[in-house]
Amino acid sequence: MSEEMSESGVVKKFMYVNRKAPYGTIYALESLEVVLIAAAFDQDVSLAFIDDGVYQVAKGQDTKSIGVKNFSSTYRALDDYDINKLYVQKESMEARGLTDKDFLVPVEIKTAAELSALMEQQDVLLSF
Amino acid sequence: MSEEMSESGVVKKFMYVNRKAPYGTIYALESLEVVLIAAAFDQDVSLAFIDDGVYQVAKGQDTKSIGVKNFSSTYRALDDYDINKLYVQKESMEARGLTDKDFLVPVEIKTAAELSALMEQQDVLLSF
Amino acid sequence: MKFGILINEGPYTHQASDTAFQFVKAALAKGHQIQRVFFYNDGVNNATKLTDPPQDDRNIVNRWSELAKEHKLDLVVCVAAALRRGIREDNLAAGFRISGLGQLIETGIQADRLVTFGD
Amino acid sequence: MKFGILINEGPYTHQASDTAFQFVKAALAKGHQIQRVFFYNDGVNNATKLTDPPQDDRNIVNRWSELAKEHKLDLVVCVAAALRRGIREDNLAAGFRISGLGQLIETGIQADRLVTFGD
Amino acid sequence: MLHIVNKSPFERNSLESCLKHAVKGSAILLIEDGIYAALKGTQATARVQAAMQDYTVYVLQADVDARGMKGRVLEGVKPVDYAGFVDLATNHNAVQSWL
Amino acid sequence: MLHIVNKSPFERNSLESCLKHAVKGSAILLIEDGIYAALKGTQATARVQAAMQDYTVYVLQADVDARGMKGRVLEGVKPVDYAGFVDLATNHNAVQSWL
Repeated sequence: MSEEMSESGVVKKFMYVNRKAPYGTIYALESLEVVLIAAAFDQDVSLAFIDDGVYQVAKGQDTKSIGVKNFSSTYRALDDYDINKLYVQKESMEARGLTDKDFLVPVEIKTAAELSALMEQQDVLLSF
Repeated sequence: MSEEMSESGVVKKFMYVNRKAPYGTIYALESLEVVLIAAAFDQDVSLAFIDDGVYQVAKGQDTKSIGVKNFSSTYRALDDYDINKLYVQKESMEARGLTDKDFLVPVEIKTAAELSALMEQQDVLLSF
Repeated sequence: MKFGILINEGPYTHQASDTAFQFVKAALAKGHQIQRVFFYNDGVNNATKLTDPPQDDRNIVNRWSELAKEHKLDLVVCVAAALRRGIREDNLAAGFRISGLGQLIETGIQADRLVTFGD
Repeated sequence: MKFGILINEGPYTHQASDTAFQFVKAALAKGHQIQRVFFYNDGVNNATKLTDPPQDDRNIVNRWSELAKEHKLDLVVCVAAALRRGIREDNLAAGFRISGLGQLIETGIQADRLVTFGD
Repeated sequence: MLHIVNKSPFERNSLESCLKHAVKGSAILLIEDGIYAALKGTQATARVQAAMQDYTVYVLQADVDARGMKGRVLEGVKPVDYAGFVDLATNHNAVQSWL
Repeated sequence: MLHIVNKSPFERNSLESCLKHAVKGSAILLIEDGIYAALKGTQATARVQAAMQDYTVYVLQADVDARGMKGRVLEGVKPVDYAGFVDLATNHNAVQSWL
């Protein structure tokens, strides 16, 4: 399959739009699972964290007491797969009293306008 | 079971709190299915329609084109089961541009404050 | 005190079943009774024995089955909601039973408190 | 034009699968191709053959199976999401197949448009 | 780009988020419970009317009818059927669902 | 009565609806994604602080910790564990979940 991709040489821009908080629902985790697979396909991948999605990459997550798997360290592994375009939406971050020091991975802070411009360039948008 | 109920003679106040629009999700339908069963138990049953829940009892629903079952006529059957305490929250109705003429069954319009007072008297609150 | 529990969402997708599980464990630890745990809406999906999550994650279905065995919990799956979603005796996990919505009303009547966990 | 379809919610509980179905039918009627329908998150629950809704309601699972047969649709259920929720070959409805997430990425690459239906 | 919103503006922030991120000239399609944003005389009406300066707003008529809201759709919001939905997805280079 | 809210105030209207319908003196417990309402320095903070004049607000600490929000909980919001959650349900005559 990936051979076919290489042969065809198609490289599309994929953006994963994450708007939901972690743990309350599974979307953050299952979105991340798609991203990890996407890494094998040599596409142009970026992740946008908007609204409550910014909480997905918040530092210090400790799920021991809720008895649910803590998957936040997986975001740190993304860089090993050359996935390093992680965008946090500025207004969403600020509305939640967060700053660029509060994230567990390096992220770029983008205003809504900047992120809109990036979204416009995408071929495929995946939102969970 | 209902014999046991009669013997014990327990009558509790059950309120069904409906806050979601119909068809987008199944909660309105499956809440109604509980209410129909509840009718057999000789309990004190009331239904509150709050927020988008007020849309559940809106007139003129026609689901032909979405290919989903139209269950709105079932609200009309409630009266046959002696379930006739249907409360529509006034502020929710007004925020949606609806009036007391827009409902498919007779409902009482209650302010948030009035409904709060009724809620306080309940033994069991079921929300879907 | 006798608690009735209503779970309206399926496993993994929403935290409802996880929170309910922790609540039930804590209530039992305090010596309370669990009159019944009723599974409704997508909650019926907590009862499939075919679930097989990744090794490093909790198995929500087994956890309920085990707690039910240990404490003789009555785990009831609504038959109408279950049929709509493909849960039957064929794929029902240990410790669960399928029954009618009357069991939910009965829980409302018999339990001192009904606590609902959903979306 | 080639459409890829992603369905992220289960049958009945959310309208996602219904809307996607109407979209796919309309696209086919216009002569478009459906490159693949991919079921993810609770969407995998659309693929259980054990579903048995009331007589007067639509059968969402059968509807997909029949449309797949008629138009040779490729209905793919994500294996990881399916195992988590108890969907396996044992209870898989006709016309669906279980495969990896790579099939979703492939759809993103090969289809001209990917349209997502969810909660 | 085609933006799709399927949630009520009274219940969730998805329409609001869409409006913050859709560039001028985009198309916005309201489906499922999203159709409640397309109606006259509600607390969301002014917001949507303002948005119509910058965007073309469509509504899936089937979902309007299902919910009994026929005849309440705001002037200027364009009704489409499922075939029209397909055309919208065809005529825009990408589709973003605000889930 | 004990009111339970499990959704983020930024995403849904459930906290707002709860605050409109809970009578003075009620207890409100924030769980799951509802805990984001209990935090300092957010756009929801003022609303919740005002509500604390009329209600006792509790937060499930396990859900705060899970989300990495330890140390951000507003002063005056009372943390509880699952046992404390059980006690709240025991000590109030009924429980309403704002789903």
